[in-house]
Amino acid sequence: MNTLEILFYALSAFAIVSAIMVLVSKNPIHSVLWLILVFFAISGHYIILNAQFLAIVNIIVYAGAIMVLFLFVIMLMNVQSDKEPQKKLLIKFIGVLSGGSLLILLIALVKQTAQLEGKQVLMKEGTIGLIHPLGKALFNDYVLPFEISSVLFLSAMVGAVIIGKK
Amino acid sequence: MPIQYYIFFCLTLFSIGVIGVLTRRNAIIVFMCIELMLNAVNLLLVAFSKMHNGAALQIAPGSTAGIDAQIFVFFIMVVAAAEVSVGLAIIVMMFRNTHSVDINFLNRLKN
Amino acid sequence: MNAIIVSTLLGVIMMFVSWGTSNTKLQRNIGLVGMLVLILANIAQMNGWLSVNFDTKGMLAFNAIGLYVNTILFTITFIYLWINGEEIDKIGNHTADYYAIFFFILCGISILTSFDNLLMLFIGIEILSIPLYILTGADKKNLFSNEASLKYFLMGSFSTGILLLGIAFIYGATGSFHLNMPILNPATNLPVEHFLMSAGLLLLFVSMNFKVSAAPFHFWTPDVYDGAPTVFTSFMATVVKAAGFVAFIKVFEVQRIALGQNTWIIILPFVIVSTLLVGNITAVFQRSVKRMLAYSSIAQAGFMLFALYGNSTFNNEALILYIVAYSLATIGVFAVLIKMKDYSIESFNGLAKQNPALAFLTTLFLFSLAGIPLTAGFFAKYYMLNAIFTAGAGIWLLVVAILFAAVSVYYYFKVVQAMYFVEGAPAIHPIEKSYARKLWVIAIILLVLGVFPSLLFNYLYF
Amino acid sequence: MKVIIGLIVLWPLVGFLFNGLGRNIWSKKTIAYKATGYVLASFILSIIAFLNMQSQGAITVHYFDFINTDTLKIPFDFKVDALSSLFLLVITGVGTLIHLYSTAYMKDEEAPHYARYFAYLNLFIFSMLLLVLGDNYVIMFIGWEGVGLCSYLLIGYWFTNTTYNYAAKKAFIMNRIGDLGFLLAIFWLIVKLGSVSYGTVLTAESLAKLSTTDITAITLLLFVGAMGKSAQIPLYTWLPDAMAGPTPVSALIHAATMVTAGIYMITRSNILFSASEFTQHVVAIIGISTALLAATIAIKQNDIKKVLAYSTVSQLGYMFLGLGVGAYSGAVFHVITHAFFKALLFLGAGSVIHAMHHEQDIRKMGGLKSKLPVTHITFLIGCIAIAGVPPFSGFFSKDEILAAAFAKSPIYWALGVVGAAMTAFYMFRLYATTFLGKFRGTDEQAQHLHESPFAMTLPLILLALASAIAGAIGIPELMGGHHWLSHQLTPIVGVTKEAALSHSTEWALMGASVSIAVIALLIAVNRYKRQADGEPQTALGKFLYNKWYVDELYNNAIVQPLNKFAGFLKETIEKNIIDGAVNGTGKVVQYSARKIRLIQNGQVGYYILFIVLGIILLFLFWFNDITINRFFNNLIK
Amino acid sequence: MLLLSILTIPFIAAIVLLFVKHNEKANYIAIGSSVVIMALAFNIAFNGAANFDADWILSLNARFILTADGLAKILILLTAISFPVIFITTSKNELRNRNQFLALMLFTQTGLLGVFLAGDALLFYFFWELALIPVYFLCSIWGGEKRIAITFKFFIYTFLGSLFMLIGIILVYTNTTDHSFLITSFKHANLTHGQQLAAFALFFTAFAIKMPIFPLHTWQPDAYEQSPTAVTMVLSAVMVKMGLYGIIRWLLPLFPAAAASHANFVIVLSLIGVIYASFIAIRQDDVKRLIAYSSIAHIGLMSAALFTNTSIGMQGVLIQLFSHGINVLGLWIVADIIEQQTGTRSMKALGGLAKKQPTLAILLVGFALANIALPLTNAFVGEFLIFNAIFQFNPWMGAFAGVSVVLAAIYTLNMVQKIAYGSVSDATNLMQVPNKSAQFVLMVLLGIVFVTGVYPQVLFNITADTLQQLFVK
Repeated sequence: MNTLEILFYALSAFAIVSAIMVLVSKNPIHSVLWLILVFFAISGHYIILNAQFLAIVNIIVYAGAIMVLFLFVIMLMNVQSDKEPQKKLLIKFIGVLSGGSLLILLIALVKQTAQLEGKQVLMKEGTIGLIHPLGKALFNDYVLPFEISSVLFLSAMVGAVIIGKK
Repeated sequence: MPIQYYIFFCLTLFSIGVIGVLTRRNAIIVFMCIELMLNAVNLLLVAFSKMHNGAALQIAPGSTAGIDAQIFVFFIMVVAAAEVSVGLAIIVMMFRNTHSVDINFLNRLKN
Repeated sequence: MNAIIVSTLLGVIMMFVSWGTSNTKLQRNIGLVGMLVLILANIAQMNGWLSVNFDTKGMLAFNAIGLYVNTILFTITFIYLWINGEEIDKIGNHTADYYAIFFFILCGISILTSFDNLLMLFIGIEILSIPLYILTGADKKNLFSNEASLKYFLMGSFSTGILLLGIAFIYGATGSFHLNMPILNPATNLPVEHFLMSAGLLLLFVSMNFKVSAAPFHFWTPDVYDGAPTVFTSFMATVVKAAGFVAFIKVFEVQRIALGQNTWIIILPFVIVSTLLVGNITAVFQRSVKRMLAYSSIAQAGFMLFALYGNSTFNNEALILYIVAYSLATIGVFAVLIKMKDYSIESFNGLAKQNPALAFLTTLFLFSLAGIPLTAGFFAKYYMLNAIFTAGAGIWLLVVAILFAAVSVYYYFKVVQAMYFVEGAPAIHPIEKSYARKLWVIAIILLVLGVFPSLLFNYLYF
Repeated sequence: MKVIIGLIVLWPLVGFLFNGLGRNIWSKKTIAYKATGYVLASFILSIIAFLNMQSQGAITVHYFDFINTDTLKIPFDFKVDALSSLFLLVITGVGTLIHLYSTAYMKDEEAPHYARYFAYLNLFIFSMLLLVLGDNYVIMFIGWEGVGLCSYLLIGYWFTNTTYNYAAKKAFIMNRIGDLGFLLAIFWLIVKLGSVSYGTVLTAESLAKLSTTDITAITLLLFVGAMGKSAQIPLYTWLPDAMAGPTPVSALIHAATMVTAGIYMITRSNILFSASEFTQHVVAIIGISTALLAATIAIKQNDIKKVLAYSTVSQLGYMFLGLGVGAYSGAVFHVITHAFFKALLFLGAGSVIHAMHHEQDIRKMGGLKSKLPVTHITFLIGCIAIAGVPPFSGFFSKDEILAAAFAKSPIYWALGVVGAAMTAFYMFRLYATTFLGKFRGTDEQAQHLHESPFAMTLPLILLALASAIAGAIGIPELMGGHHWLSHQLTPIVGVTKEAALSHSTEWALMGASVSIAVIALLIAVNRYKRQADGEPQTALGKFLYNKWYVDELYNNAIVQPLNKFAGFLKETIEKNIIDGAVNGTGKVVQYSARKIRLIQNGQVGYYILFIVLGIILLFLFWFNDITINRFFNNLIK
Repeated sequence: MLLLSILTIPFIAAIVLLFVKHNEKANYIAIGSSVVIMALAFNIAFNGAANFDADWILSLNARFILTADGLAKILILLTAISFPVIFITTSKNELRNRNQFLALMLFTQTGLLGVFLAGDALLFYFFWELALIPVYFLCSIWGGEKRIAITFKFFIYTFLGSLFMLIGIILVYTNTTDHSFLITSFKHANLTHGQQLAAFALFFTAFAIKMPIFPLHTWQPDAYEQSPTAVTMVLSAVMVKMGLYGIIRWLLPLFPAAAASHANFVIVLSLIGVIYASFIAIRQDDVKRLIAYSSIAHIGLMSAALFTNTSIGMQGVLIQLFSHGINVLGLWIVADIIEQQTGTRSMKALGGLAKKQPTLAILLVGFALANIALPLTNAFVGEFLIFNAIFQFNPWMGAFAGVSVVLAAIYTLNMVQKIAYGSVSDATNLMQVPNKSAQFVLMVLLGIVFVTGVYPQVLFNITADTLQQLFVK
């Protein structure tokens, strides 16, 4: 077992535990914090996959901007952990059960996929995750979606104006 | 690292997200779980990207095959950001009117 | 391409208009003129003019049907805005902003009718969806609107997650986001069996079903349509849904063979039948016409899903006709509904006596929805059934379809009965003459198409 | 000739239209003259046709095609031959007399109803003429149903009386049951032979084309038709009830003409009937049973018309016996003589009723001999004739039938003689109770007793004359006659086989039957000349008095169950099961609508749960692709 | 052009009527236009008319083609006679918005005429529905107490039936060699045996509901009872003929094999219906329901005869289509006059009509006799041939069907007895002299009854060519 593998398992375990903690934390703020940890773990994965650009963006956008926004909102609302009503146990059980079966289904499926047998993920190597090739691709092949995504932001902006204005 | 491991891991994260959506009542937490799902997909895409890239590199050194997935991830993040802004605006609006973010509370519209 | 560019520009212009003037009438008229420009721009591209020669790098591909659908949807939107302009003003005071949002949505629609890459599909859907969350919640003081908006948002995001997982799987299998032909086995000329690909497609199928509100992924529809401001429901249920179908078809036109034809003819009928069942049966017992229409739109979606069954010009023709018939009729019914003070069926009691013209129009629209001959709705259904039968569907499927069509007659006619056969004094907002006149336009289109449906296809072939 | 034969039929139709349409316009006198006149005209033309037939032989005239399609041709043709011309004479002759009689009998009616009465009567003559003149079974059927209709209309002539309406309806429906048999026989003929014309059907070639089963079935079905019309067991109960109509109607329709249509039909089809031994036996057995059954009932009846009605049924039974044993000309002979004396008796009864102010119960009569001399004498002649006392007409005709019956089987003969004795008994019981002894009615009736006017007595006298001497047309060779009738009918029924019996046997039979009849006659006169029957005491008496309880039997065994069945269909099957299924579908939809909408419970969590479950379901479908596929493929194919 | 004009005249008249508020004028327009149509119909029936053919829906290759053969002619004649008769006899009935009523009636007429003339399956379906929808409104607006629910049931029932037919049309259309809806192409469609059976079942369901055949008949008595009488007349005199027409025009020629193999089934079903309906009719107290069940019985006979596949049965049905229409029209008119004047349809409450209104009673009896197919009335000829055909097909079935002859006599005479005879009841006492025009019309109808009964060749001549087409190959 080399370092990469150890790192992979460690990050994965960490991510999964944190993700579960997101679910089980009573306090929303704790949830947010756990989620940020998940994001960090995922960024770690990006790094070992040598997708450094995404690792950075993930931290900045998700862990930084988005989660802060969440935190901000939660604080704004001043939602207390004890105030949050819990779902019934049965419902929770059913939720876990169906989520679990979805997982099992998908895993079973992947396991049966012959084409994936022996396929390796290139770790630590390869340059496509670096900012240079990404930038080139983005502004050559993907300039159209890039431009069009601005429409998305425009509409989100208008939306925020409409919804947010008193 | 075999691709299956990444897939399993991502699916696990995804499913945890799904379970979160199914079991929590706080709209914000639910939303966070959805973000978790998106992130799982992101990682999966990157893993696939590296898989295809690795395969391509063995044939043609310097290939950028697989880069589109990373760009896709980038776009997902972009979209997620936009979505979050709108989503949180809606949640806040809701909170302003009802002083609650409990989704079970949202059942005036039914049947 | 013209449509995407022009609609974006118009959206931006409308944003500025909202700062420049607070005269809603002016804003409205600018919006309408903008719509006309948009339609003209699209028609121009259909005829090969003014097209920006832009290399989309395989992101978009324009074809005659896509552009034609654009034209149709834009025209329907124009009619919608033309009729409902004043009603839109009444929701908050963001007229110009709404128009901007409409234009952005139309941009999304233009993408969905021409995408050639799953990335564009994703972006298109999001451009379509995010504004809709906003429109749903536009009536900020109204708890129903809030609730609908939040529900829509949460479920929409969830389905985005599913969509993305599907796309990721497909990418994992093929290494590309293009809407390529699936990999064929040269020996058998059948697609190579690839579970990841199939799973991805299935997930994509689920999320597209969600967008077009097919059962069992339809749950958002009644609540959202019911809670959203009525004018916007009218738009969501028609133009937006139609665009969803076009995208749906585009994805699965070719790709479905990767799922295996056998799987396709199991899961699609399953979805269709359950959609018809849920939509029609549940609509029967609704007291509120608005909610009934929401369920009926699910039912209609079930019928439109038939367009996916086969893979020929029949299907496209059928879908186009269905979109036009269904959208116009729905817009018409909603336009009447908006004028009612109360949405319950009882509030329609005696409308025929009080306002015969309006009652007649409503009847006509409902007839079209129910698929009664002499209205476009009939031929829409006819073409659809013809298409799936040509595509090899079993007769049982057609029989199921018509059984539910008969059920749909039941609930649509409840409104007709209330209007004509029950005494009562309907509470109704004052209606100007011009408003009714606008509705007559819809009625005439429906009637003309009800007798000469092929007028709609002449462009495609002649 | 074509025109004359056409006019025979048309005159009564003209009379019907004239009186029917002009019922509010014309005076009673006009109505009476016209109605009688048209029938008289027919009578005269009939004589011409008859004479023509005598000189030129039988003729068939074609008018138009009633039905002419590529597979079936039914021409509207009339045929005047020996058989139909005889019937023509009887129908129009007796018809004229009864019209005449009616002009007086019905004089109390208001003009419109008077007109209606004569219109019906004319229509009846019209239909009857169609029946006998038609050259094929369909035309016969037209007349057949037509007379049924007229009978219905005339029985229910006093339509405000509900009982009469029921009687009328009963008559029509019973007739219809018979008609159904007739109709089926016609279909059978069409299927097998492609034609219904006598010229085609009643030939040896056609007979050769038919199997024995065919012939038996056809003849039996025809006989069912005859049963209805000629009131044979089991379809006879309508005839006594039909006495609800005005008495002349009973005389014309329910005694002299319509009820003999069955005999006409079977005689017409004699080739077919002769070809089926089985049917012949059936006809004979039914005939003799009816004759005896009706005779026993007649013995205990107290309504003057009812007695005559059962007597008619009984006599018809005789005729069928004759038909069954192959004595076609004898049957026709009896038809003719019966037409005279039964019409006479009915008209006589009518005269009595007229005098008694519509009292029909013979127990309240008696001693009318002196008050109604003409009626009395003529009635007596009628009674003697029907009792079969020589040399009155009834003797000859009845004797011919009995002789033929003996030739077939002595049992038939013996039963026939018993019947004849009963006939003599009840007829003279009737006669004695009515005309002899003391008057038992009210004083008021006694004061008003009077002889009927000339318009009524004239027909009586003429018919009495006919009853007395009509036997002349069929005096057997045994007695030195040459049996004119039998010769007349030879082209139709073939040579009557009389050779089977020796002369001495015949004389012996004749002597036996006459003496038994006379004894019965004397007993009856003796017993009833002083008093009428009281209430029946013995079980047998009650049984007979109540007509063997046949009406009750029919009511309980057939009518009520069918009625209940209809009610069951209406209330249970229709309402609950068939309509219930339709409405049930609607209810199921509504019920499921109420339930299914509850799934939409308004909670996002559930909605998403359903999405997840939906995904799982779709994946499972996909996994089971192969298995499910097989199922669906089977479903589609 | 004659054919096109017979379709357009009622349509235009209907549209004009929508704008004529004045009752009298509306009556005049309706009667006038329907008389013109009648004149045209007579012309078509006796002189024939050229086909009309034009493009309609290019992308489907559907044509607007109108043809009039014997079958069409006789039904057009019936339709064209019925409407003026109905308009005249009901012209005095009280109706609100009379002009709308008349307009809808004329729309119905357009639909009916179209159904009988259409030579293209899609066009046929189109008119089929066009005839139904106005009736829905007519019944629901102007009908009796329970009109809404009953009419709705009727509408959905028949609508569902016609949807089945639509599937059938699609099925056959897809398998035509030239992708056309023309009846000739339909006849030459390449259907497998299974497809033929399916198409047969689909078409048959539609027609069976429309006729209606047992056990799909339950909409009918209710609908007849609740509809305004003018509409009931249309329904029972003309509209039920659509189903029979469909069988003759479409079902039998298109799917001969399936029809032959299912003949037993259909005939048995029809005959059960005949006897069943007759029995129920015996127990009816409501005049309208009685006539309705009687109509079910008569239609059942016709449908049974059609499936015997005999020329004689077909001929019988062809003229019975017309005769039954006339007879039932007469019965309804009398029933309507009685209901309008006495306010009741219950036979228990009636009685003594013959004393109070002898003329009307005579007319009633006349039509009643036609209803029981007495010889020399028009129905006799038709039913004679029909029974003959059934008998030919199977003697036992013929005998079973024959029972209806007796049952018909029972219920019809029951009706006559209860309405016309007996002493004058309180309800009947309200009767006044019916209006002259109605009486005149009834007499004309009765005249038709007897003229065509004595000399049916008039009708045979009209239908001769259809028979030729169907049976001379």
